[in-house]
Amino acid sequence: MAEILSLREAVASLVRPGDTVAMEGFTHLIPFAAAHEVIRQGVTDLTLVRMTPDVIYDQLIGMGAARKLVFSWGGNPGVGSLHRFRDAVENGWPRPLELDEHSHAGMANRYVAGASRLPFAVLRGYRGSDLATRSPTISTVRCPFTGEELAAVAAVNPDVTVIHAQRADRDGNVQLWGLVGIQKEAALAAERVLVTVEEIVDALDPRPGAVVLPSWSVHAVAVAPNGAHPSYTAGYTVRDNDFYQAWDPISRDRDTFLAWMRAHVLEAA
Amino acid sequence: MAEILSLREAVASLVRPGDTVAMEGFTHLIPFAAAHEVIRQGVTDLTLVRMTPDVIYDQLIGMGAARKLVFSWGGNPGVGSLHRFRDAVENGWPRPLELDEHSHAGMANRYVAGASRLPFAVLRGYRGSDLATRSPTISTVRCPFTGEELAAVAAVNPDVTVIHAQRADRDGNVQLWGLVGIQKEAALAAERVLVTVEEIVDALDPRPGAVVLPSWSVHAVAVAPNGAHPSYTAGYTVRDNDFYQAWDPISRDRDTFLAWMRAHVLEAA
Amino acid sequence: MSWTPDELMTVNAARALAGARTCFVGIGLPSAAANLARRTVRPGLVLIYESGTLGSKPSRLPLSIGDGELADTADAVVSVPEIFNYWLQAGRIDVGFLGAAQVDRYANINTTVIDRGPGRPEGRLPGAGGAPEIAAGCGKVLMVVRHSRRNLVERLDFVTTVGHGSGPGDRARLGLPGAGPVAVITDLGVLRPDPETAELVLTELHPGVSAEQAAEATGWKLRTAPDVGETEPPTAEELAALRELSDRGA
Amino acid sequence: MSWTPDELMTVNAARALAGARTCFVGIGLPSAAANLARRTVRPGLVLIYESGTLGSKPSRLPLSIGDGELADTADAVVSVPEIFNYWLQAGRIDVGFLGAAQVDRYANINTTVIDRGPGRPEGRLPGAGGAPEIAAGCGKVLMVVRHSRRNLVERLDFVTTVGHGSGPGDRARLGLPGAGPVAVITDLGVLRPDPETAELVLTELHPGVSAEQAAEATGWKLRTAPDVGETEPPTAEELAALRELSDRGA
Repeated sequence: MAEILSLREAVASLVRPGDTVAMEGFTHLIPFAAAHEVIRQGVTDLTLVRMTPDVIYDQLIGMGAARKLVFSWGGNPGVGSLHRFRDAVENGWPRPLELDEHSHAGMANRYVAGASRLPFAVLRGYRGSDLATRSPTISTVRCPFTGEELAAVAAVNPDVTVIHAQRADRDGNVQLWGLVGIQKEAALAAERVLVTVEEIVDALDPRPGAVVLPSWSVHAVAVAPNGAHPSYTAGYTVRDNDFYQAWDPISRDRDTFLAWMRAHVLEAA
Repeated sequence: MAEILSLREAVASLVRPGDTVAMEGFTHLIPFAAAHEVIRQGVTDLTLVRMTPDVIYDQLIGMGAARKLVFSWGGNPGVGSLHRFRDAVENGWPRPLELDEHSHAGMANRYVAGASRLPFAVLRGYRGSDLATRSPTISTVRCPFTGEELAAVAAVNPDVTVIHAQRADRDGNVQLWGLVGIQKEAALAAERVLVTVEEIVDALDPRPGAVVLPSWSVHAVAVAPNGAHPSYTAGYTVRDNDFYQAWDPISRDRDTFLAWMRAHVLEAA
Repeated sequence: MSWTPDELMTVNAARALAGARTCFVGIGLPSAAANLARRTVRPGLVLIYESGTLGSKPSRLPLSIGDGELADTADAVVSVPEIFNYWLQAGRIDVGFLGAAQVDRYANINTTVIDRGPGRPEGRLPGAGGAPEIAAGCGKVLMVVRHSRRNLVERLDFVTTVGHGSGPGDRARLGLPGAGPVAVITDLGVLRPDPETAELVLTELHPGVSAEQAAEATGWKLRTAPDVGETEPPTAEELAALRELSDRGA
Repeated sequence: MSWTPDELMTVNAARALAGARTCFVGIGLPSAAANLARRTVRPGLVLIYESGTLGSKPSRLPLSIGDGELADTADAVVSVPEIFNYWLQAGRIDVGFLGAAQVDRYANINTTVIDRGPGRPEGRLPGAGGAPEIAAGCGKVLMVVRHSRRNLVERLDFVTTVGHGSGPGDRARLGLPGAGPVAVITDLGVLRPDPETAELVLTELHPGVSAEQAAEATGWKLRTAPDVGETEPPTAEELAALRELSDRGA
């Protein structure tokens, strides 16, 4: 059953140094508040998993929290590069970053296998791509009925998955809607699940397009209003596109980045 | 794009002798009206696919429309046996019925593979069960990462899938809700898709738990009010549990069955 | 208050769910027991039906696993592939609760075909449904079966669903993650696998039923555990709850 | 009315969608073109975004593939695994529309790493995203790329996404079901694969642009098709629609 905790308690009890951590949300519902708490608590040596690393992982990587990144598209959507990600990969600053790189279809199916507790998933993918030559988690498998060779990807099973959702009830049942992305699969693939929510409500009245994660599939729920900012929470907040644009100059320079993180993350909350 | 047709036209244009036909609906939304139209049009030599054959296939089998059944549980839910199914299997009446038999998990994954246009799906299933020895569509596959051996099931790709749904709009977009079962996978696995609906509406306002099949993934939509009876359509009709109970004596005897079908199906509509 | 053996069987099956958080419910007797448990020993029990409902709270007994009320009262409704892949196969369910046509001494189940003897066609049963993967993937399995030589047999004509295979260690060899069947609850008492041999032995008898009666109604030479308990008769509350459920049933 | 080469590129890219029913839309230039097509040549075009939307009808250009309006205006929102497995992989999408960092003469794409020469670390690009499977599974592929030696290169440093591989027959050999790239639309004109060799050749030039200019801006020795067309300038309607879209963009 999910415990309802403060964000500080939830991160302290669920996210440990060296963990494999997935913070998911496909543009929508990205758990920024939780990531900032991870940074404040100084959790390090993380293997970060995420289809679209986005600004959230640029921040974690730039602060030195990660030793490895598992991903499929690492940019600032609609804006350009993730400069901290590039600096880590190209120059090893602030520390080298190991990569395991996939396509979106591959990553999505790795989560599906993880949520299903299968060791791998099958897809038509990677054919002719050099990606397969660089990743130990891409292989092939032969159909026992037709003989066709297909791509196989290894399951991903994070130690912790962190997601943001619209709301939970007092028992810890979680409800999210809008672009539901890979949230459910990422949560169900993990050993431990932390969900930040905009609010706790008495009852989760049904909503079109809503996904419900029952309390017994979640470990901690923490209230974090506007906890997806600069991403958004459909029905509560809108995407702060200006922030995404502003992140480009902030993140280009190491010192500007560090000063920003100090002012807005380390000394905040 | 879906064409909106009469049920008679839709069946005539999409369901052909010798086809592999899936009529799905897990207790809910079973397309009885369409099945009755198939019987009236005298389509035969069908390979019928369905997780839970139910009364709908008892009727098709008893009328001699099927040469083969692909399934995972063939009973009258909460009541007892499907007598026409048993008579066909045990005594070859009115014609012999070939079987390809799975578990629910296996059948569900066969549809998933079909909808994904993969030749097979992987699951943890059938271990130690004699089912694997009787079906050519159950095999094994080895994980290329861990070496573990898992069950593999062949994709199912019906020539036609028939489902019932709450409603469609005038463009042929289809909306269904409640127990959505295996409806989406069965539809997307097929070459041709026929959907019967309770009504055509101007706009599909969003509904909690609704699945939408866009018009361009459907071939024909036909209005069939109460078209799931004795099954039901959440929000429109309730399950006729009395009919399911009444089916037991009707279907026990060949002549009683034939008389009932003549009066209620062949000479109806 | 008087009660029938069937009523005590269902009450006793409900009691077996006292410690469970989540239960994957087969239709029929298991569904009656699981719904009774929610009204008696385990109000918070999460009922999961293979039709795709998580946390159903029906007010009456459903006739089928797809009655509308199962969906209307659920915490979440998911697709059939999802219920099997993400929830059952992933090992999230504590207890699988099954009925059965034929059960052998290692709690293996046949729901496929009956051998009627030479020259006669096989008798057809409904088939596997969800049982093979429910028995494989749940933390443990409870079964509820009427006690007769027809149901509890010396040898299965077909193994649809593996309980303990051919004895100790078989589940591990087959790679079945859950503990398998821990109790077969009948209208005469309860059989449980012997911890050493995995063979079902008589561990509990209903009031007024003798071990001989149970052995007589069992298709194999039924052994009796060293200390056979007597099933507590249904309490007035249990009986009232069960009868209210059944009256509201279809 | 005056217009920029970028505007004509986008207008021309939109025109290429005239016959399409469904389009899997990459973010950036492809999204601008696909949304413009819905306002000009193809009002009924079904836009599919990898964030899980089927039939998005945004009123302004989304900055990312996950902007709220894409979901709010969609016919259906599905999960990310579903969009890739049931819709893209299953071959239901007519056109995949991609941008690219590096493209070679066989319309293969690199969006992964840039070789900066000996002793220098590889330059990092965003990665594959949906492109490998979009290019594999859609009926055909359109690309929109700014015409420069940096983008249209002699040799890719890394093959992220296969276009026509190393020439004719390669897609079939690799088991890629779709027809692959049929046009690379640039701000100077359009390159299309030669029917015999599968090599991208110049087939269309913007008004006022010469074949020499296009060749100069191409990293390989660009061949010119026998009959090079001239791109129709944008109509007033096209330009108005594009500018309205862009003004409303983020």
